[in-house]
Amino acid sequence: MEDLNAGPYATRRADAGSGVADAVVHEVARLLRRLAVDPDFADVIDLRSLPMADADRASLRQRLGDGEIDAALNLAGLTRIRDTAYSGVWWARHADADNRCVLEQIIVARVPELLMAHLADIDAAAVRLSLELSRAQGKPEHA
Amino acid sequence: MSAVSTARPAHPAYDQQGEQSDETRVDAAMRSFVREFGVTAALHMESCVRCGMCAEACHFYVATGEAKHTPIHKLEPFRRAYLREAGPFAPLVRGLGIVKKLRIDELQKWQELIYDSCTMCGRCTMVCPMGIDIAELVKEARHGMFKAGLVPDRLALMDRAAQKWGSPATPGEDLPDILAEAAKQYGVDIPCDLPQADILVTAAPAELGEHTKALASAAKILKRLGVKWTMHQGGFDASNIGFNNGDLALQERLTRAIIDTALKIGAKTVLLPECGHAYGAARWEAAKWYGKALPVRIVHMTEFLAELIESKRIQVKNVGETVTFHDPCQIVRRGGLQAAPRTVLAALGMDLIEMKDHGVTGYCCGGGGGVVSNVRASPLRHKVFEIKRQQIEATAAKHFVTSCGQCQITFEQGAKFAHWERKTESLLELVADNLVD
Amino acid sequence: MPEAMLLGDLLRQMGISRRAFLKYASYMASLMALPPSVAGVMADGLAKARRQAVIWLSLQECTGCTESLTRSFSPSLEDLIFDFISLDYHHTLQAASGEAAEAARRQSMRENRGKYLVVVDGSVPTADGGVYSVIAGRTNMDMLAETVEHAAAVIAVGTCASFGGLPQADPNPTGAVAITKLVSGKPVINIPGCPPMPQAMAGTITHFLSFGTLPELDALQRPRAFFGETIHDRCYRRSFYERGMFAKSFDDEGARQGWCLYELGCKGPVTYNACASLKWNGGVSFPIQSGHGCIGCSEPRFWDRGGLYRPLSAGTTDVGKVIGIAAAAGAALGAGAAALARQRRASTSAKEA
Amino acid sequence: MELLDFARGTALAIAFAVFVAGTLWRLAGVLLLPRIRDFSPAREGAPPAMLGAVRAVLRRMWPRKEFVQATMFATINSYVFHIGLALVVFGLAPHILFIRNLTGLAWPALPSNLVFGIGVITLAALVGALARRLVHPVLRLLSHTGDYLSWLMTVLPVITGLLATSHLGARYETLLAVHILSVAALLVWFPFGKLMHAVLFAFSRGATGMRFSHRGVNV
Repeated sequence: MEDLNAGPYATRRADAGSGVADAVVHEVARLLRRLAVDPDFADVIDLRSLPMADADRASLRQRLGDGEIDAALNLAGLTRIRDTAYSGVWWARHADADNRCVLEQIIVARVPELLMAHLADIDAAAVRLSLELSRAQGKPEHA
Repeated sequence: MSAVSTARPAHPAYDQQGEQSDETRVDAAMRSFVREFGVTAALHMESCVRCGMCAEACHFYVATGEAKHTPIHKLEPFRRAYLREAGPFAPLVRGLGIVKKLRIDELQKWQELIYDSCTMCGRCTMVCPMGIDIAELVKEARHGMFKAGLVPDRLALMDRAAQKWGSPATPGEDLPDILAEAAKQYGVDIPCDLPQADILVTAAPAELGEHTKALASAAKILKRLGVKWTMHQGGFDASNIGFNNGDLALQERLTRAIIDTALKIGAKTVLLPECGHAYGAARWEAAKWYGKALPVRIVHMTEFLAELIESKRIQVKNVGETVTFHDPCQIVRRGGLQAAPRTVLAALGMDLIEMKDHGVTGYCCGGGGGVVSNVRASPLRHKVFEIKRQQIEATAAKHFVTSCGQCQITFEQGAKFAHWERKTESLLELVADNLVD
Repeated sequence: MPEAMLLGDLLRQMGISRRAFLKYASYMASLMALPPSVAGVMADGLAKARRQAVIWLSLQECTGCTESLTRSFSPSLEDLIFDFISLDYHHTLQAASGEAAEAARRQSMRENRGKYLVVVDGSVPTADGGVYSVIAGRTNMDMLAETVEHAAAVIAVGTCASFGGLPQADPNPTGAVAITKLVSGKPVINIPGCPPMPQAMAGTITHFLSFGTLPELDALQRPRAFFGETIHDRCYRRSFYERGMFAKSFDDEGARQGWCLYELGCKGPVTYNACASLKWNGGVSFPIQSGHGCIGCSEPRFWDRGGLYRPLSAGTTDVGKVIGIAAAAGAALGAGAAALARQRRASTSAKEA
Repeated sequence: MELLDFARGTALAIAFAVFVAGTLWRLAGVLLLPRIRDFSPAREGAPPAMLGAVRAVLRRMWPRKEFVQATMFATINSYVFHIGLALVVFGLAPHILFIRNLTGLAWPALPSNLVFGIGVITLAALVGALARRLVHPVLRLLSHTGDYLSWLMTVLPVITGLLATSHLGARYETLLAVHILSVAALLVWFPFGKLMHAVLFAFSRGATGMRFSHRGVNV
């Protein structure tokens, strides 16, 4: 399990956290309350653009904790999506083919969009499956 | 107040001499002001940063509070003349008209600032952060004013008299009679016109008038020394009115009269009387006319008395009482003789109480540089006199002594105007009256 | 030819799901400091777009820009861009060469008339009729003019294409000029940098594909998302600059402590690029972080600005020579003025005598 | 960026040329005027002329005690901005680099934030000086355009310098260019206005020092 805390843009200065972690947790709490009243609500916090020192990220990670799901997505490089101890709050780490983290997000939603199969993919899959069935039973294909 | 000599619209008082046209007057003023412009004068004209500190030192500004009395302001038209005539950018400044040409009404307006409200005492020179010798520049400005015929009438009158008689008030021919009478009055021999002598003694105009006692005092001391001395019709008035008026030709003639006479009679020393501008004109500028060091020593009465006392060639009684001393500007601030009078007073056993401002930064009496002679300036002079009067009063000293005839006249006139019971004593007479037999 | 397939369908056949589009779009949105919610829209836009024909003209260039974008040594997320575009012409990358390559270019221009993108790297030599850089017997100037005529937009990649770069450095023997000097009436986007940041190139093309519009540009026609701030503004050594703690040499105590490199000629304060925030080689580092001052490579004429190691506050001309001549002239004028004053003085005395 | 290149390059070169040529023109134009010799004998025990001059230059750095009270504001305020300007120009690291590039000389810098503070104080003193020049009757009478232009040419580099350091008001390259151009303007104006006192003060005080040490007066 590679270290989730090695953020993509870890700054060299390891001085104490700059208090950004608290701010983010407050934001997450606010979004979670929104989700609680509106199931279709979804929002994402991009950690890359925040002035996060390593210590901030570690404390944020530790405060949100881990949940039951740990999903690994192979999409032009590994993407790990874990839910946190607070259901509805997910932690996503996108890496490229060399497993260098290019993006880290906190997603507040019932389920991150990335995990949901895309409708277009589903249609194509349905077509493919029916083709496979027809081939398996030797019948000619029909559109 | 002297009447304005020629009909002019209601203008601040200024006098004008001669029939030159306005243009020639301006041109004469500008060129002669700049004619003997040396490096020092140019450096000073270039260095003013208009900080205004010189006003704080000038008794005319301190007494009146009027900004026009700011010392460097007295040179404003002449600063422009310098920039147009002798400055490093003169061709540019003239060509592009950056600096406006001098105008006659400016010169006329400035006459009052250059003559009535400046004694050339040099106190401003002592405060200028750029070290500009403003007093010297005012004197050079007077050269220009004189050439332009813009001198206060009273001074112009005295100038003409001096040109004729060699002294503003006394024709040379009368000298023997005056000396004889003084000799009789004070019972001391005052030689005159000896063909040969070691010391040529000169006098100030007032000493040839009412203050003949000074001549007698000098005679008493010189008799005690047993030196061979004389006064001489060829050169007897050392106060040099040309020096004050800015009349360079007269200054040269009066100076040469004294030096040539001294050389003629083989004198090794020229003894200057108790007079301020005599020291300036003779001690520091006599050699200028000859272009080389003079073979004769020029000494002021004050330093002469100090030398005699220090060398024990004369002894003085112990007077003992308290005294305060007024440092004449040309003798102390611009002459360097601060110690001499104090040596004399110490020898007289007098308890010197210095005024608040004394020595090289002492306030001027307010009458030097022709101001006391320039009757038109009296009201201003009386106002300025108040500063000096209060400082003298503050010492509450019994005696008040100085070593310059002009200052003495200014103090006497000032005291009369201010109804102030204060006698001004001359250092020379004090010594003469207290010689140990 | 059947109507070209939509990117979404086309790439799915190659095993790239719409999820990959979403991941790519989220990454690009974050790079371009767009709000995270834009990622969804961007992904759909990409999916619905057709494969974008791109003609890459390499003129008077060193191939550094291509190197930077393709980054052959380690594939990265940006490489997905190559799946979204059909690179119809690129000297270094395409298999064909000679006439076949030129034929492919002209064919793509015909088929995608008015819709293809022209990406140019390298400056265009104009001296002596542009003879200093010729492809297939035709000068760069001709080829550029012909290629951009029906293009949807032109992207000048690298400082050479954007501002003339190294070839234009004094004395500029080939008369090299930037693309904007030759192309008019056509939207041109400059992505300077020597080389430019791969994220900037990928981000700009993605923005064009997904939104069909050009990203917001600054006065030098550079995308503000990547060239809106100076290196200095985002530099992690800024606190040392404020306190005046500067490294005096490349390995003195200050340098080892990671102090500011201002004294060693860093041009960070006057250089607009995203090196300090996006960093290079996949976020590993950027010039200042590895101890060398920024040389201002994304600014016009950065070669001719008086030396890379000359501090920003130092003058750039050799003032010594100038001062020498000026001193002589001044002294002479002074002497002349003094002589003139003496002469005027003498004439006054003569008149009076 | 063109402005910054122009400022760092041509503008500074022209400014230095005019500064050096103008300063030497004015200095030579004055020093080569006839030197009026004083043939009178010096006061006994008077120091040699040059010593008298140097003493006067140093002694006149501070007013005599009789005048300190009367010139308190002018003296203190002037020294605040003179010393302030000196500390800023010779204490700030980028300035030192500018000088090193010009002359090869360099020395340790003061902390940049400290210099910024000094710069603000200098600016305040300069504004104070202008306020006094506009209000005080003597200064109003004496001052002419040259004085106000000299003030402006001195204060602009301070203002633009403070703005550039704090990256306020425009893009940095514009701020830096404007700052350098304001310094160029100062250099061009220097020889033609009263800023020349920075050079002439020594000669002016020296001349008076010589004249009076000859007479035995500690001027």
